[in-house]
Amino acid sequence: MQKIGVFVCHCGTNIAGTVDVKAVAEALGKEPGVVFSAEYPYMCSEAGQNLIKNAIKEYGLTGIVVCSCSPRMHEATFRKTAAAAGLNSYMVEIANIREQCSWIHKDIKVATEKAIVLGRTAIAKVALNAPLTASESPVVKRALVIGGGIAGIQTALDIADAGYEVDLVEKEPTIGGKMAQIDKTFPTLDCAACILTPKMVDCAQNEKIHIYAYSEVEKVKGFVGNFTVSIKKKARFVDETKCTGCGVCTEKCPQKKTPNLFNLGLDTRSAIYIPFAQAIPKVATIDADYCNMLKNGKCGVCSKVCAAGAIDYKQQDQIIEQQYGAIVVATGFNPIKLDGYDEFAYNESPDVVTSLELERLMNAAGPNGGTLLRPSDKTHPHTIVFVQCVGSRDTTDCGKPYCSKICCMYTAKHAMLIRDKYPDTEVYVFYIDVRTPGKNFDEFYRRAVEEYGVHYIKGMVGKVMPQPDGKLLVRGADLLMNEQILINADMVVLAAAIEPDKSARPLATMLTASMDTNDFFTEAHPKLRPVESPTAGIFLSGVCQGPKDIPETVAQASACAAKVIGLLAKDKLLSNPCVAHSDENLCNGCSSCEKVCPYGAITYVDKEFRMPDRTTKIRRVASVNAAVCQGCGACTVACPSGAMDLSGFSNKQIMAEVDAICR
Amino acid sequence: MSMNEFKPKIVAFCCNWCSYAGADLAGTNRLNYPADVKIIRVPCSCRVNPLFILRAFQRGADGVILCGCHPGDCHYTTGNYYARRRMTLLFSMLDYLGIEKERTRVEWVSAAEGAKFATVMNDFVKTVTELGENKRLEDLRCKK
Amino acid sequence: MQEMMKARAKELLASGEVTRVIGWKKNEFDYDITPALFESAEEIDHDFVYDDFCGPNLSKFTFQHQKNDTKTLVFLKPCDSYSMTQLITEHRVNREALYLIGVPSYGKIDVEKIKADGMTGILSIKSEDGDVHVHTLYGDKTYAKYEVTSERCLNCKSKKHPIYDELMGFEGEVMENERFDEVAKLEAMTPEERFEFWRGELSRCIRCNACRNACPACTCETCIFDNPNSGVDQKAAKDTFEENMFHIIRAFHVAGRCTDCGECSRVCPQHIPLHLLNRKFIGDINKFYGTYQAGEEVGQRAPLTNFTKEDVEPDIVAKGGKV
Amino acid sequence: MHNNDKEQILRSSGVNVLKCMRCGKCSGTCPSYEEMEYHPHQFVYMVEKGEIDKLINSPSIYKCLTCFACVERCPRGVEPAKIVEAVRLIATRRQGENHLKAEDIPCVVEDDTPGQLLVSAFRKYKK
Repeated sequence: MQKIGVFVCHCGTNIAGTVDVKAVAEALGKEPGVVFSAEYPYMCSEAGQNLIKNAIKEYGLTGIVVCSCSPRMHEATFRKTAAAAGLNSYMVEIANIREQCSWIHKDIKVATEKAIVLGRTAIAKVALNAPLTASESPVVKRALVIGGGIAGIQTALDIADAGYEVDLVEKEPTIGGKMAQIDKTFPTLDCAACILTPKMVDCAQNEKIHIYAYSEVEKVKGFVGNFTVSIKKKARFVDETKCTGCGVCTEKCPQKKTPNLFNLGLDTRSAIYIPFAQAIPKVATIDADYCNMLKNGKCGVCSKVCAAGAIDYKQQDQIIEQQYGAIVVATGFNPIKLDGYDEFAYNESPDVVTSLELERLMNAAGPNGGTLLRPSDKTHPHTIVFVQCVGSRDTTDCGKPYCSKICCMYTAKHAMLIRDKYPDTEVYVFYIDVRTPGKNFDEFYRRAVEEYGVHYIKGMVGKVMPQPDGKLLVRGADLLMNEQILINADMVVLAAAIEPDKSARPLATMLTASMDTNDFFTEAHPKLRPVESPTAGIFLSGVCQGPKDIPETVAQASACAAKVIGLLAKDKLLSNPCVAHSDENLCNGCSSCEKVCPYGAITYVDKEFRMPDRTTKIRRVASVNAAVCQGCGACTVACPSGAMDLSGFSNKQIMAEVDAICR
Repeated sequence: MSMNEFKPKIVAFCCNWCSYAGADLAGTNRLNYPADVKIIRVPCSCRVNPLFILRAFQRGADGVILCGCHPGDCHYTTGNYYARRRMTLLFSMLDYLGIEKERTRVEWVSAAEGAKFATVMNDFVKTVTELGENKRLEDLRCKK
Repeated sequence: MQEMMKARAKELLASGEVTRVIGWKKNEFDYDITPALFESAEEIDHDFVYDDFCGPNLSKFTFQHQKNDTKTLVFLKPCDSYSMTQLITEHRVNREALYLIGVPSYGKIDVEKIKADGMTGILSIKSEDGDVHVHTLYGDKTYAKYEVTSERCLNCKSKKHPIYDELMGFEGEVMENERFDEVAKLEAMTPEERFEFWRGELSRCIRCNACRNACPACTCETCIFDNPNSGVDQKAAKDTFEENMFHIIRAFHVAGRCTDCGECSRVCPQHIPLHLLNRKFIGDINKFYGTYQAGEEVGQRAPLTNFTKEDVEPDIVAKGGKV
Repeated sequence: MHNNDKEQILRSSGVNVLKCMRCGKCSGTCPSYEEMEYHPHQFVYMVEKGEIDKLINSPSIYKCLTCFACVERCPRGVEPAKIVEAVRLIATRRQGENHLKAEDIPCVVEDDTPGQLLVSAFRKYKK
């Protein structure tokens, strides 16, 4: 005999504002099996939960329905409430009458009617619920951090600090990421390398951290607490254990015409290279696309000059398989390609550069040794125009609809640094809005205007026209003066929008972590769980989740580490008991379910059955490994005989819901 | 609004990870769609058995919509790929039997697409309302 | 052919290589043939038959009468051997306990076609050299064989045996055929016309379950429609919808597994062209996911337990089904 | 009256002026800028504010070359040139009648007028 309790929450006025909660409680009280029905202003409050607990005890309830907000909000809360009162926590169903009713309907009658239907649907389901018990699975005490920029470095350091093993995978030959390419940082104008490289060294020296540089994640299997990851260590053609990073090979290599990607192709380097002086690991790498030895077997100079004998032209990619309890995504960003913006002449003139390229041009380790020179003729630029929002807040196909967040500040930084070092240079900044929310950010921008005399122009550049004399004629609008202006510039700097790294999308697929339309990873909750992916055991660090500057990235990286540590500190995880199970009497052993199972949770056993005529028969039947099953239900539909069913979402439960809705 | 105005019964199956969250987001953003839509939460679009869809029609539903994660984004990696094949074939069969093909639909709605969820539901309810009551499946057996 | 088969069966029985033989057996009328299990040379001599009326697919019968501890000889027409292959793929029969002999089929006669021509009181039917002689209480008539050959044989998909231990006669080829023409004809109709067509057909269903019981793909231990715990069991139709549900779900359950043997339509006492439901799925699968013939080889992965990332979206149906 | 004009402009141009984020790229890119009293970004804003009369009475509407540079470069897809065109149409209609009647067209068309030009003219003025 079912004894179901119904609890209707007002959620203040969030629900009660458009749903007649009394009428809902009354109507649902009359549903078959319901023995108790009540409403309360805040069911999730302690008093509300006590109401539920008391009713469970007093009426000996066998199942409860809470009509409230989304189960994604408080299902866990009410399950705990039920458990505290001695009711199995899976005898709880939530009718979502807030997000899916009161908030979307304005008419009280309509919303009330719908709330009643949603309530009776949940009642129909809970009547068929069965008590479930969560099983336990162990946690592998090791974390994987994917991406070795400042986000990944900080997360790895914090996790290691708590005493857990961390593997840091970076696809480039060195960790450091974008921050290593930046010259100075706003709003303090610290030297980026000076604050980053000590952290890189910490990583290298920390016994708990293992760096897999020049490596990529190939395959991910498993689930929270127990992922199995294949990491591809790409061939460097240099034995990492032997190379001392002395750099003799890079000096002697005859192939000096290789584009220097660390300097964004603004200069060249040798085919065997160490990206920059403070690289970690400080090991040479051979660029197979340019090395004469690897391309046509003619050269071998580096091998001859290497005192350590580290060069190995026959080195192969290597696959490493490792178990992890948690995975952190810190794949970062790149500036977008500007091919769609012909009007800015980026592909036409070398003197039109992106802001990241300007960082390299101004950096002491950059192509000009820190002196700002025009890339075209290596002369000192006297007039520089900055264009903001290039591709940001742009709803056309070539741009990104979002604000890239960091451009206003780094443009102010660039303008200020140039005016500081070269006071004879006029600097113009075209802006749409100057966005400076952050500690000491607006003060910083105002200093650029007030102390350094940077000309800020409210408006946008319409066209950049390279002139025969090498100048760049910039035409733009000054909206405040309501005039069109022409500036004869020596250089134009474009604040290109930033986008998630291209490796993020395939990685998301491997991790089954969701992404938004811009390829930023989705967080489990936009406000309350910002560093976790909705996929359990996957955590988000840095710009892969959304645009952010260095201080924010570091803060998020540490927050992410805290979440990982919280997970790794557990010895066992309770697993979801809503998993598939097979009725052996019905199972045909046809293997359809096994083929659609993404986790390999289904195996087959030969089992002896008693037949009606007293004989026995051996049949092949499916068996589900509950620890591996994640409860998707693919098998239940693949099964023609209906042997396979899913706890918590059984065929009968779902059909009861369908019936209740259509009643 | 006239009393006799036809209000369709719509059953929406939403996967827990993307579409149900998308429906919640539509609510959080107060995006209106008709109350005729009632959502059933399933773990994944691949949990939806064609039986459930026929059952809904049998019990008087006028339209059934299945929402899942975008292909490639399935929380369980591959669930929606199977759902996609199953539903394509099922819908094709219903069409073959002469059942209005506008009564069934699959939409991929991510957790971030609250606005899309509301738009899809508005559109689907409009389409089904225009079709009117679902008689054909019930009538299919009774030659009049 | 029949005599060769009998001789070989007796030989295998005598040698002890097999202890049981599954074949066809003549009943009261020449044309009333049923699958049968033979366990002795005498039984074979007495009842065993293989002629133009041996339509029944022996795979399902084999599945129903299989024994693990002894070997059974099964004769398979090409059609039957596709079904057998599918059953082996799905682990529904034990390959080790079977000895399979492929036999050719030159098209089976559909007695219903003769009856539909108005022939009653049929006493005997003889098929000889392309002619079919019908002897009735009221007189005799001779048909050209193609006139009374069953639809499924006229549109034969293959005369090849995907599986056998031994072959009798010549091995045939996969055939060019027009079996999707009828489906295409329905598809070309307006939805209203299709609806009327199917309403006309399905209205005749009496839920005798013959289609399911004959179907070599319907081998569930317990059919969901018989299982009182499934939530959809139907002993008798409670409402007008139930047969529709039964036929749609049955077709869906065998989609990608149905070899198109045509038994469902052959056994239907109401002559509902049920094979047109299955062929719709087969045609759609071929069109959407690439040509696939169930039962072509052991271990194939069925289209519904498979996918590609580039699969068509379900709205292709709304868009008219053109790939 | 003004509201009707605004609606007419929004309808015939198909432009959503609310998408404008006031970046001024249209005016930064306009080759006729100096000739105009009201500039492309102002067209968008003034239509939003309903100040249609000022635009109609300004020679600016005939200074636009319809080069579509503003349409091409607008990051929000606002299409200012279509607004200008729609304002011109309002001005034409206020003058009472069409400049040309359909039956008069054959007389004014020269033999070597490309057919494509006629089609695009029809397309342009049919709204």
